[in-house]
Amino acid sequence: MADVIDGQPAIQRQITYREAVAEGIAREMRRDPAVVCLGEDIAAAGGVFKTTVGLLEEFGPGRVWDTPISEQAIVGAAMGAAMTGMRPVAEIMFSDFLACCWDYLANEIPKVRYMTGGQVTVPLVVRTANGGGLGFGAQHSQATENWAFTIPGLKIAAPATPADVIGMMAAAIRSDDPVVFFEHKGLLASKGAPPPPDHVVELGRAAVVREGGDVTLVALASMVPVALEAAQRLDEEGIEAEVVDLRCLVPLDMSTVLASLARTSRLVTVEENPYQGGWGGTLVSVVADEGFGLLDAPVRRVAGECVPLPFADALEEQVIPTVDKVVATVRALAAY
Amino acid sequence: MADVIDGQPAIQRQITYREAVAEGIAREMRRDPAVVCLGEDIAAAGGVFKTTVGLLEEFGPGRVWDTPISEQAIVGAAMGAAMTGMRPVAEIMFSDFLACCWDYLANEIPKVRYMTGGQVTVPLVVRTANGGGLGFGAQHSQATENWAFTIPGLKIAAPATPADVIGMMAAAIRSDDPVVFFEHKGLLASKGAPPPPDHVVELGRAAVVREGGDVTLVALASMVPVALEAAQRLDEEGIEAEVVDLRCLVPLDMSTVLASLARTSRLVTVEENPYQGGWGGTLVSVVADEGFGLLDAPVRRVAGECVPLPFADALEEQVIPTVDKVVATVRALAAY
Amino acid sequence: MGTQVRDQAQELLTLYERMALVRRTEKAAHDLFLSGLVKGTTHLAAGHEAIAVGASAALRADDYVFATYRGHHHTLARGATPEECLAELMSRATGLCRAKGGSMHLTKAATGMLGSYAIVGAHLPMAVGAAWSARLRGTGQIAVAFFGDGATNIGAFHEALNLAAVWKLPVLFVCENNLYMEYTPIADVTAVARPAADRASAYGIPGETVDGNDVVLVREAVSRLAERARAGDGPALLEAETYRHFGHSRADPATYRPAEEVERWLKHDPLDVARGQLTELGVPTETLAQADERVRDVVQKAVDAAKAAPGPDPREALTDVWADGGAAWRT
Amino acid sequence: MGTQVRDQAQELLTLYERMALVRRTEKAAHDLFLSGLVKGTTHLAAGHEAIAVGASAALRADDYVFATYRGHHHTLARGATPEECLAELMSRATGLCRAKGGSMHLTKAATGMLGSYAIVGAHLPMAVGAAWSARLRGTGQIAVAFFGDGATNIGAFHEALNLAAVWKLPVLFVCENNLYMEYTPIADVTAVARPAADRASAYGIPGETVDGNDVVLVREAVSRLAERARAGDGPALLEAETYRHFGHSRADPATYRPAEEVERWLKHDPLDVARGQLTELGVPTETLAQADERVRDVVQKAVDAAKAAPGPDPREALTDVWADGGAAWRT
Ligand SMILES: Cc1ncc(C[n+]2csc(CCOP(=O)(O)OP(=O)(O)O)c2C)c(N)n1
Ligand SMILES: Cc1ncc(C[n+]2csc(CCOP(=O)(O)OP(=O)(O)O)c2C)c(N)n1
Ligand SMILES: [Mg+2]
Ligand SMILES: [Mg+2]
Repeated sequence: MADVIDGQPAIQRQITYREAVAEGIAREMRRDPAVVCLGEDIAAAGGVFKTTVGLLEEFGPGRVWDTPISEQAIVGAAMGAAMTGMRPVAEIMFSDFLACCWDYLANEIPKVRYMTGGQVTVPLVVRTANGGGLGFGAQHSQATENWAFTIPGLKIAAPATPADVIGMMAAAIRSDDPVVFFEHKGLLASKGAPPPPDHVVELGRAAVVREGGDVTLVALASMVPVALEAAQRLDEEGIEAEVVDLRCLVPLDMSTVLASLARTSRLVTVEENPYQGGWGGTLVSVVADEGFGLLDAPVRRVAGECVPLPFADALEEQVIPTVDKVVATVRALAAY
Repeated sequence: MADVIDGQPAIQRQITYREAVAEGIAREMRRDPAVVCLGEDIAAAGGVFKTTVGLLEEFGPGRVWDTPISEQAIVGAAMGAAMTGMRPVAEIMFSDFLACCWDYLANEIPKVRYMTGGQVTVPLVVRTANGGGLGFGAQHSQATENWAFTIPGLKIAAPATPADVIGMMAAAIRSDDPVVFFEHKGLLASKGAPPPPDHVVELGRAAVVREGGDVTLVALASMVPVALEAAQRLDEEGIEAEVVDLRCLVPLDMSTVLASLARTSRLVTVEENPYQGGWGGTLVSVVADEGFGLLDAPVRRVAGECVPLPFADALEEQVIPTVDKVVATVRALAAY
Repeated sequence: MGTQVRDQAQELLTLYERMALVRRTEKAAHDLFLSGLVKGTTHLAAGHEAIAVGASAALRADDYVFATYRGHHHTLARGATPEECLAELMSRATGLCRAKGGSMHLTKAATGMLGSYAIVGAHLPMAVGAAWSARLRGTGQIAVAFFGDGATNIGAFHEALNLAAVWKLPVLFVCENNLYMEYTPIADVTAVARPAADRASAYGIPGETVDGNDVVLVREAVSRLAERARAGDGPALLEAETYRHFGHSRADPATYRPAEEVERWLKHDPLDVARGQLTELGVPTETLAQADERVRDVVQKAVDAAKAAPGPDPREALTDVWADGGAAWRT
Repeated sequence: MGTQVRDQAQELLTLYERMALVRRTEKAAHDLFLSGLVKGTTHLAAGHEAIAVGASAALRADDYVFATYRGHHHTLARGATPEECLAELMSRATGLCRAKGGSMHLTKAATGMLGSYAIVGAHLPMAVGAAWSARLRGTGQIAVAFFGDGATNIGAFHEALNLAAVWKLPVLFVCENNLYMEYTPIADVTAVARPAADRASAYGIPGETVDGNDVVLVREAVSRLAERARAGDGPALLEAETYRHFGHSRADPATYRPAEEVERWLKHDPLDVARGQLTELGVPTETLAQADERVRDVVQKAVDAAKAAPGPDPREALTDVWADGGAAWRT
């Protein structure tokens, strides 16, 4: 897997988001023998999204384990292993299936350290393929970061680029806290520059991925390219949008958001998830409190419609935010 | 159970929230033979919170069913029954345990109507004991309405008074949509006037439970009495707080909130749940958009701390909002 | 040919034709997928037809059926037309689910096909609930849940079987054991040899196995267990051995399966088995050819009609959440 | 008295004294609850002592134990002191979990008691994971999950057992079958007579039953199965029959249990059984009385110390979420 990056001048090479996942895990497995992987079809098959290709070959069956279809056992066993000296990386194939082991993510993993008065730590990563736009229908298309966001005690990572996948995977696996790591299905084929060796992106640091003085767009994962494209189009209309890639929901980098807002005075969130219960609500509520004085206009959230994800393309694009919707929203706001 | 209310002048009688639950279910079971109950220890034992006392006696074992400890089977079976002509009322003993059957609440029940193009309906109620303040620790104390709030397709009811329990239970059981019905453990012993026969409180109508012109407090379930007591104390300081009991998260009655805000220009939410991912965020984000022009001051959320619930009283009261915290927050805001 | 044999042959011919219809419809779906007209994903059941058709023949019209994402065969076996299925796969307004469900969620509630569910194991408790409902309403209906070998290792399986057994409900659990979950052999991740049947004793219910590629045997087994359930003797577990002809989904070439194994199973094609039985019953080849011809015709017309049908009105995205038809979550 | 008998008597006396310590500590907890000094809830294990003490005696000091909300006995059996347990129940800063856990979450990680979990069945997969970890690290440790009869009907039980069996992990599943879930007889909601042992065949692992009120038998059974697991022969299921002396929790008077049943089981008190065995081994009554006296003394001192200990610093509410000791979720 190393050769994905090594051996050629980095500048010429591009790596896919998909490859970055496997590379990110492999780098940590090379570093630390306590890192082990488990999940359905991840070993011999390399994962149904091909995000674990090469791991079995490089690290062997003692470190890469195929499991039954038993989401509770997968995440529960990862927890037990994490409490006893390992650093498991568990895959839940689609993020929708987090619901099948929700007790572990809601009640066990994030609480055991606190409720034992700090006696144990749970250094594990639950990786999962997230998000829609691929016509997979209601039960395989959700952006479910918000489920985890309702639960104190989980770190939540959702990278938007291959370099961030690798850097945030490193941080997640090295973290002594549990991390839910959302890999966006819609980004798997996207490409980017590979990061240097030992690239680590600290969890909880948002990135200003485009600067602009008129309005702040805050986005996550697949909505980052949507926001960037919208910013590009708005630029042509003379509206300068600053784009913040949150990268993580927990820790939530409100400093970066508020600092951007101090420059722009206008805020729009771009969220794939449904409006109701979405992370944008929490973010906006912090802004409406601590950043109230900075605001020159209403805050808008371009978020998913509050419906399940439909199958047909023509319907799905009504539900998930598009560049058009973001542009229209910002345009209206700029005129406020 | 009927005699809880009948036979004496209603004005003299008080009914507990706990009794109201059983009474609310019983009224609907009398009306409609399709209503059946299932859950752990609900029949012979009358429920561990005594919220189903008398149902087995009145309606017999054909309509009140004790189940194994199988949350998935309970809610999954309720779904199958609801799809085929029944109106099941399933109990999940503590709302924390919704995590054990989360797939049904996140992926199955709220989506099946949509994803079949409207071919089926799922008229069921999942009732559950919710909330903290009783020293039950991290896994038995959560206010989990927000978990459900991240999922389009569920109606969410959380009554604050015995009369609302009965009226909203009627609406929930009669609803052709799935309803998650949160009964607050901390309110079970509270008392109120019993409502008249056939009392129905439409889901999605908030109640202005106290009027005032200086600030709007929006609260839910156990936070309603907290907000009311805070309003009382603020009154003594000359601050007039209006208190809105949301009653439901879905449908969310933004009209009532915005109308109140139009009178007061200041908003504070009072939420038992953690700040991160709380319903107040979504509510505030609507206000920061549609009600921006109404606001004279920052919006504040008095919400739970972002930690698991601790066991000791002295710690738990640091985590769950108190009257003191609400008063202090409003006082500071009034001075803005 | 005696009357009995003639009746037998006639019945079997009907089953054969239905299996052929399933096969042909799925073939069309596959072709349409490859030509870009079916989006998302498909999980073809080619090879599993005898289970759906045999079971369906053993059920009453008002019985309930619950299936998985691999559910084309069950939907068709319960009377959905190829046209409405293909239209759904092709995102047409005329699809079974008005283009909101797709391949993984084919549903025809009007004929008791209460849905295809894409979370492994989730529908087993639902089937238990439908059986409970049938009992409560005293209708004599039963419910059947079809699921894969992989589903036997998930918690919902266990909870559903125990509850069904405790309440002695009229529900059948039919496992389509095709030897693989997605890409992993079921034997690698299951503690017992028969993932379904070897679990029956844990619930005190009958656990049987049957050749899932023999439509006659499947029909017999399901008939017997259905009768038992209808008589109030409770649930049962039936493990039908079968094999999928295609990969797990979409373009999966299924290279993880040994060539010898594939070959052996392809030789035991449920359509061939039925053809052999029909020939033995004296049905002439041309009768079979006529059946095949009818099927070809129906499916071709279905493809054409589905192709010609309009896509969904975009406003449909915001309907069907609530029973009132709408999707409003706030005032 | 021969040496062997003397050793045997000495060992059993140690087990007896530990059981007596558990009993007495719980009695104190109950009294403190009634006098308002213990808040929240308690689930007393009185009656279950032989399972915890017998199993613990069969384990290595570095083995892992996972228990339920009914976990006082396991915590004490793994070496927690009555003082730190009672202090936790009484919300003291000196409690095992610094007053953050309470009765349902007693944990002493330092002695391998990795926690008491209050969601039924949730800890079984964790124990599987700890066993997996032991195997990966090559330490020869095993993990034991203790759980109730009611837990055998939840999905996590099934998933844990299957995974443990497939991976042949060194983990024991010990069911404390006390005949009831909360208030409902386990027989009313379980498809088989032995809720745990009758499920073993579904995972191809040994399933045994033992008199859970006989500390010697429990120790023997766990020793044997632990050795097997340590030798690489995989998991096993042990169903220990027992009975709780109190109600399910707090002030539950347990009126749902037939008087005759209660009486029969109270006569089969694990402490009495051990006393009888000790007497048969020739241990004089006064030796037992001395043991009881020591226990009374330890527990009295523990109660006094816990009462005298300070409550938690309120700022502790916002520590211990993250490994860095803090609770910050945002910048
Ligand atoms: C709970 C859950 N986990 C994982 C998946 C992903 N997945 C879809 S199909 C499948 C394999 C199922 O195997 P089996 O039950 O044997 O059915 P088959 O596909 O062979 O018909 C898996 C793992 C899922 N849909 N749901
Ligand atoms: C998933 C879940 N469902 C329900 C409960 C509520 N509950 C707590 S203890 C209990 C009974 C458990 O019975 P059993 O497993 O036999 O253990 P025992 O209490 O008898 O020791 C129940 C239903 C829970 N804690 N977790
Ligand atoms: Mg299979
Ligand atoms: Mg029990």
